Amino acid sequence: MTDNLLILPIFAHLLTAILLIFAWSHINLQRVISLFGHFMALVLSLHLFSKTWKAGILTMQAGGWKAPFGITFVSDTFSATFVVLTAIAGLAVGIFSTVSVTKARMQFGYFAISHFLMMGLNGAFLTGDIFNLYVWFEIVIISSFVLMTLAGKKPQMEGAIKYVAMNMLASTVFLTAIAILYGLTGTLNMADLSLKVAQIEKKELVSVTSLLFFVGFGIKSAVFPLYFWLPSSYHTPPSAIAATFGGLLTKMGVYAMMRTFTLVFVPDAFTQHVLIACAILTLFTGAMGALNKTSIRRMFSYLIICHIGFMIGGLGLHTHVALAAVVFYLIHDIIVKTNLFLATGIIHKIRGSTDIRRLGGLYEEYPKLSLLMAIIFFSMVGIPPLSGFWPKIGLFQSSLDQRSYILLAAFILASFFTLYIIAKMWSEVFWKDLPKRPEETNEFTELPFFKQTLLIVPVVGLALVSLYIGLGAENIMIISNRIATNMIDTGYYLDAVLNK
Amino acid sequence: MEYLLIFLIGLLYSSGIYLMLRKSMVKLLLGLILLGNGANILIFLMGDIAKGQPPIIPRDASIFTQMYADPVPQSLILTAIVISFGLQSFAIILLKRVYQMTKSDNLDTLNTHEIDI
Amino acid sequence: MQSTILKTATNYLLPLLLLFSVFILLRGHYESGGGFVGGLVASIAFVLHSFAYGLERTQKLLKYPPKSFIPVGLLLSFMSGVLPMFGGKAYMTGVWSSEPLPVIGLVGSALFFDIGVFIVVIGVTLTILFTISESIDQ
Amino acid sequence: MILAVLSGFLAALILAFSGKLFRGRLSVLLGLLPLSIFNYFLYFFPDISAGKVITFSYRWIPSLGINLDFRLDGLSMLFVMLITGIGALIYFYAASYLEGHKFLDRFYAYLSLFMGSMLGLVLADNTLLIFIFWELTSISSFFLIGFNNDNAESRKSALMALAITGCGGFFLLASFVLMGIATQTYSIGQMLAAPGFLKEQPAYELVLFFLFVGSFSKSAQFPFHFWLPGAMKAPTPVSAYLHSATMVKAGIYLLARFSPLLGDHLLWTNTLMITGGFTMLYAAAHSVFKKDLKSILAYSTISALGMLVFLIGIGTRYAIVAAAAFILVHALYKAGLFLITGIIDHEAGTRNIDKLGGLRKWFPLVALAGLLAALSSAGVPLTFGFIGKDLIYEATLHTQDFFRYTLTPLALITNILLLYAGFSTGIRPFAGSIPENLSKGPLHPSLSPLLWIPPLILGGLSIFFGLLPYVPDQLLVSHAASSIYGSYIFLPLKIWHGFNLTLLLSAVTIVAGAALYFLYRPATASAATQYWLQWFSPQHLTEWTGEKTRLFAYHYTKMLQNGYLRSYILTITVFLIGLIGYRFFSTVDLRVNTSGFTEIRFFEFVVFAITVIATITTVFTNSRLTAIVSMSIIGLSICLIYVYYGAPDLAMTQFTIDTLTVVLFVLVLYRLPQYLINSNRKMKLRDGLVAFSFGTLISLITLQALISPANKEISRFYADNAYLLAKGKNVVNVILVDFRGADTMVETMVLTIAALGVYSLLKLNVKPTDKD
Repeated sequence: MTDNLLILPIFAHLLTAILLIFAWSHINLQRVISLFGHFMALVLSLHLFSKTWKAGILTMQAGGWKAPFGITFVSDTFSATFVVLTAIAGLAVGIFSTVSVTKARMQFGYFAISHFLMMGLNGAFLTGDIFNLYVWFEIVIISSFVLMTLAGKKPQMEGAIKYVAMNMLASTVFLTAIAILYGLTGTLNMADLSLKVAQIEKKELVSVTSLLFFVGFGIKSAVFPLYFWLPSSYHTPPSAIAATFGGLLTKMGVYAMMRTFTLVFVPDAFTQHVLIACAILTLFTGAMGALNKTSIRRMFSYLIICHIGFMIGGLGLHTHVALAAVVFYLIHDIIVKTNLFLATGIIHKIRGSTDIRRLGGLYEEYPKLSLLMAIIFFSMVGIPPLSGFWPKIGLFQSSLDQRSYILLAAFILASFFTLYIIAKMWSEVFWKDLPKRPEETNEFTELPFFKQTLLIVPVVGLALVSLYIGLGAENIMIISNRIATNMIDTGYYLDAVLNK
Repeated sequence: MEYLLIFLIGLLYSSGIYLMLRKSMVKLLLGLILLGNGANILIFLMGDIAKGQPPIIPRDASIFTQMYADPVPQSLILTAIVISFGLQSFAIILLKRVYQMTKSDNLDTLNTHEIDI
Repeated sequence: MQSTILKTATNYLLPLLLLFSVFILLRGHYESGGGFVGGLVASIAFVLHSFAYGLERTQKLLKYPPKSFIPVGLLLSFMSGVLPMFGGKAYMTGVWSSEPLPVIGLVGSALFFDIGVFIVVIGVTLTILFTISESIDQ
Repeated sequence: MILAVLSGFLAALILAFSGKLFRGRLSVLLGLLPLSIFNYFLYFFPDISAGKVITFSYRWIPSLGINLDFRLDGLSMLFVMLITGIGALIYFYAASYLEGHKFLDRFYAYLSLFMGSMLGLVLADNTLLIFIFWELTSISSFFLIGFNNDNAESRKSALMALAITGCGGFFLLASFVLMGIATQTYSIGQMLAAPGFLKEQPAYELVLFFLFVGSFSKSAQFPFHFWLPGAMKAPTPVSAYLHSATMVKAGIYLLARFSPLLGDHLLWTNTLMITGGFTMLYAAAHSVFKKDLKSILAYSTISALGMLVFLIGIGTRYAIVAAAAFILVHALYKAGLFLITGIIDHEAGTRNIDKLGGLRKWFPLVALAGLLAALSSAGVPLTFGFIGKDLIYEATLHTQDFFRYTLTPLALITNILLLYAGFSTGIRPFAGSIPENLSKGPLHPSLSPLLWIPPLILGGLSIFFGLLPYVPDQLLVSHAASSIYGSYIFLPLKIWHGFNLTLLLSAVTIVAGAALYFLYRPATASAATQYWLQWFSPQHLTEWTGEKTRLFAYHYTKMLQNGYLRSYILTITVFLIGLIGYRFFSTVDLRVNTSGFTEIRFFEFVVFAITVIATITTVFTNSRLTAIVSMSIIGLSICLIYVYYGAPDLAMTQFTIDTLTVVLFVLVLYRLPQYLINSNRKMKLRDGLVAFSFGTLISLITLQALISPANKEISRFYADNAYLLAKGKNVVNVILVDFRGADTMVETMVLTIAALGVYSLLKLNVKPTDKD
C-alpha cells in the first residue's frame, strides 16, 4: 500500500522554497510564505505522525516500483517523530528568523535555503534507501554551506572553509561505504540490505563496511575524534542559523547512525566497543572543551558534542532500554538545543555580545526572560523533572546492566560538568552585575513590541514543548519504547517495506 | 583491468588525502575533487564491468539479448558527479571569497577567532 | 575576446547547439543523453554567445535572468512527479501517452521531468558562470 | 496529599508570575502556606501513632517505573513536622528580616520551591522520585544561597554548594538505578517488603558506595563538608532553614530510610561510624577556632550531622532512638541559634564574637531565646538536649566492648566542643557589657515580633519537650525510630534514668564544656600551621583539582582544536585508518580471486598510465595552473575508461562537468598567487605515509569486496523492465528519471542551492562594520 501522505512534509518545504525563489527580493512576501510553509509542514507532519502511530509503518514506493527496485519512502514511528520535531524546531526558527535575520540575508535567499534544509532533513528521515539518504544528506550539507556563508564576515568564512572541507570528506567516506555495500549486496534499499547483509558469508567485511559508515556519520554527528568542524564553525553564523544547525544537523548524523546500526547492521562486539569508547571520549572532550569557554555560543557548541556522547553511548550499549533512552534524548535534545541557540540570540540582541566577560545583570533587568531561560538551561542539564533527566535513567540503567562502568563514569562526569558549566554561566551572565562598557546599545528594547514578541514567542513555545517532554515524560517514553522495540525487532519494518 | 582500476582508486584516494593535508586552499579543493573521482571509480568497479556494451537496449529489441554493463552504478555515479559538481563549484567560489577577505591561500592563517579560553 | 570570427561562428552555432541540446534531451530515453547533458550543452551555447557578444547581450537574449529559470524547471519536474498523485498513484509514477509521437517517441511524465531537469541545469550553470564573470569584470 | 506536597511548587509558580503583590507587607501572608501544610499533616498523627503507614499514589510515568507514590510513616512524619513547622517560623521571620528587599517575591518563590522539594523528598515512596526532589532541593538551594547575587563570594559559594551536592546527586542516581536493577522496582515500599534481599546482591557494595557519596555530599560529611561553611553567604533565614533542619538532613534522612534495607552489615556500620565519627570530631574541633557566629554554627552543624551519621551507623536500638531524638533536638536549638544570629547580624551589623557582647540589654527576649537554645545544645538537665545527649551516651555505652571504650570518649569530646559552640553563639553575644563599637545602639531599634518570636518558640519547645519527654516521644521520636530500625522499638524517653554512668558523662560534658567556654578564647592560629593544614584540607584540594582540571581542559582542548584544518583532517584520517585497518587486518583473511576479472589491454594500460602521471603531477606540481590542467586530464582519462566500459552517458557527463570545473577554476583562480611551499620534508613524509596507508586500505577493501560479487538482481530487474514497463531503452536514463527519479529530483535541488549560494556569495557584499 502506497501512501502519498508520507512525502507531503517534504513537498511542503520544497514548494515553499520554489515559491520563495520566485519571490526572490520581496522580503515581506517571503516572510509570509516561509511562515505559511513552516506551518503547513507542521500540520502535515503531525498528521503523518498520528497516522503512523495508529496505522503502523507507512510506505510510499516512489514511481510505483515496488521495493527493493524503486526508492522507498518509509514512515515508521522513528522517522515520523523526527519529522514532527523538525517541523516544530523549524517553525520556531522560522518565526524567530523573521525578525532576527538581517535584510541582506533575506534578500539573498535565506528563507529559500532554510526551507531546502528542512526539506533535506525530512527527506533524510523518511527515505528507506541508502543512496537516497546520501542524496538528502548532500541537500542538507549544501544548504548548510550556503547558510553558513550567507553574508558572512571573515570569521564566518574561515569557519565555513573548515566546515565545508570536513563535511565533504564525510560525504566521500559515506559514498565509499555505500559503494562497497552495494558491491557486497547488490541492493540499496535499506530493508533489503538488512536481509542481504544477514546472508553474506564474509561477515568481517560487512563489519569493516559498517565502520566506514560509522566514520562517515561520525563526522556528521561530531563524535570524537571526528568533531573538529563543529567548534570551528558553529559559533559564527547568526543565531537563527546556529539554532537550526545546533538543534538538527548533528542529530541527523545520529539518526542515520541509529538507523544503519539497528536496521542494516547489527553491531558486533567490536563495533559496540568502538561506539562506547568513542562515546566516552566524546563526553569527556565536549565537557573539557566547554569548561573554559568565555563565549557562550562556543560553550554551547562544545556541549552539543558532549551530549552527542550520551546518544552514541546508548547506541553502543544497544539494549532496548538504552535505545529507548537515546531516542528520548534525541527528542529532548533537538528541542532544547534549538531553543538554546535562539535564547542566545535574544541575549545577543539585548547585550550585543555573547562573551561572558561582557555580559551580566540579566536577572535583574529581565526576570521573566531569565526564568524562561532557566527552564531551557536546566532542561538541558537534566534537572529532574525537566526533559534532559529522563533519558539518563535509561542510560545509567543499561550501562550498569552491561557493566560498562567507564561509560557510566563518563555519563556522570558529563552530567556533572554540564551542570557546573551551566550554573557557572548562569552566575556570570544572569547574576553578576553588568560590567561597565563604553557603548550600551540594547537592540532588543529598540525593537517594536510586535517584533519583540516574534522573538520571544518561539523561545516560549519551545520551552513549553520541553516542559511537556519533561512533565509528560510518560507519553514520550511510550513513543521511545515503541521505536526501540522496532529497532530491536526489525521484522515490522521489513514486512512493511518488502511485503506490500 | 580491475587491478589497474583498484590501483587507481588507491592512488586517487591517497593523492586526495595528501593534497587535503597541505596548507593551500586550492590543494584542499583539488584533493576533494580527486577523492570524488576515486569514489566514482569505486562505485563503477562495484558493478560488473563489461567492455563495450552500454546498458542501452538495442533498437530492434525490447530486452537485452547480450551482456551489458551494470546500469545501477552508472546512474549512481551520474548523480554523484552532478552533486559533487554543485558542491565543488560552491567550494571554488567560497575559496575565492575567502581569498578576497584574507588575501591568502594559506589555510593556517584562517584562525582569527579560533582559540580562546 | 570579441573577435569577428567568433561572433559570426556563434551566430550559427547558437541555434545549432540549442537544437542539438534539445535533441540530446529528447532522445535521452532511448539513446545516451538526457536532460542533464542537454542542459549543459545548451548552457555552453549561451556561454559561447557571451564570449562573443559580451554578457549583456546574452542576458538580453535570454530576456529573464538565468536565476529565474531555476524555479520554473524545479516546478516542472516537481509537478511531473506530483500529477500521478492526484490519480491516487505513488509520487513519480510514470504516466504515458498511448500513441508515440515522431522523433520523441512516447510522451510520458518522465519526459517532462527530464525537461524540468534541463531547464534547471541551464539556470544553474548560467547563474554560476554569469555571476562569476560579472564579479571578475568589476 | 498531593496538593500538600506540590503546593510549594504551585506557590513558586504563582510567585514567579505575580510576585509584585508579595514584595511588600503582604509577604507575611505567605507564612500561612507552611503553617497550613503543618496543620494538614497534624491530622495524620492518630494513624501514625497507631503504627500505620499511609500511602498515596498518583500515576505519572509508569513506563519508567516512576509514579507519584508517597508514603507517610514515622520517619517521614518527623521530617514533615520539621520542614513545615520550622518552615513556617522561617517564612514569618524572613518577612521582617528581608523587609523591603526588591526581590522578596523571588526569595519566597525559591523558598517555597525548596520546601515543596523537601516535603516531596521525605514523603516519596519511590527512589527515583526521591532523586527528583533531591535534585530540586539542590537547585533551589543554589538560588537561595546565591540570593545576594551581586556579591561575588555569594555566587561562588552557591556554585560550590551546587557542584558538590549536584555531583553527589548523580552518584545517588546511580545507586538508585543499581538498586532498581537488583530489585526490579523503584518502589521503596516494595523493597521494604523484602528487607534482606539487597544485602545479598553482588551489587551491594556498589550500591552502598554510590549511596554514601550521594548522602555524604548532601549532609556535609568529611570530605565533602566544606561547601556548608561557604553556604553561610546565604541570607540568615536560609541558613537557618537549610542548614539546621532541612537540606543537610536530607542525607541523614536517606541513610535512615535505607537503614532497614542496607544497614546491619559490616560495611555499612563501619563506614558510617568512621565517617560520622571523624566528621563530628573534626568539625567540632574546627568550630572552636572560628570567630564568626555563622561559621561556628556551620561547623557545629557539620559536627552534629556527623553525630547523626555515626549513630545511624551504630544501628542498635539505642543508637537509632538517639538519632531520631537528636534530629529533633538539633533542629530545634540550631534553627533557634541561627535565627538569633540573624537578629544579631541584623541589628549589630557584625557577627564577630570578639566585637559582640551585652546584647541582652538591647533585646532581653532574644537573649532568653539564646539562653534556652544554648542550654538545650549543652544538654543541661530539664532541656530536650539533655535527653538527646543522654541517649547518645546510652547508645555508645550499649555497644560491644571495644567500641564502648572508643566511641564513648569520642562522643564525649565532641559533645564538649559542641557545648562550647552552643554557648559561644547563644550566650556570649548577650553576656558581658556592650563593647565600644556597638555603643550607638541597635540598627533597627524597634525589633519586629516576627523576628524574636520564632527563636523564642523554638527555645520554648526545647524546654517543653525536655520537661515532658513523652510528648515528642509519643508523637514523633518513637515512630521515627521504629521506621529507621525497621521494626517497632519500645524505648521511651525519660528525664531521669537514675544515677548511672550516662548521667556522669552528661555532667562531665557540661562541666568541661563550661570550663572551656569560660577559659578559652579563639586566637588566630599561626600562619604556617594554617597554611599546611589548609593545603591538605578537602576544600583546598577540591579547588586545586578544579584549577588543574581547568588548566588541563584548556591544554587538552587547545591541543585537539588547534585551528589547523590539516591537523583535523589528519586526525580524522588516522582514526579511520587505525579503526578500519585494525578491523580489516585482524579479521578479514586476504584473498585474491581473479576469476571474472578482465584482461589488461594495451590501450587500457596507456589510459591508466596517463591517469597515474596526471595524478602525480597534480599532487607534486608547483604551479597552480599545471595542477588544474592535469586534474582535468585525470577527468578526461576517466571519461575514456567510462566510454570503454560501456558507459557513454557517464562519459558525456563527466566530460562536460570536467570542462565546466576547469573553466570555473581558471576564472576564479588565475589571479591567485603562487602556491606557498612551506611544509617541511618531515611533514610531507608523515602526510605521505598517512595518505598512502589510506589509499592502500581502500584498495584492499575494494579488492576483497570484489571477491564475491553480489547477486545483482536489481540491475537485472531494471534491464528487463526498462522498456517493457518504463518505456525507455537507455536503462541508465530510465533509472535516473523513473526507477530512481527521486534521486535526480533531489540532485537538481542540490544544484539549485549551489547556484543560489554562489550567487549570494558573489553578489552580497558585506562590509565588516555591518551588524549581524
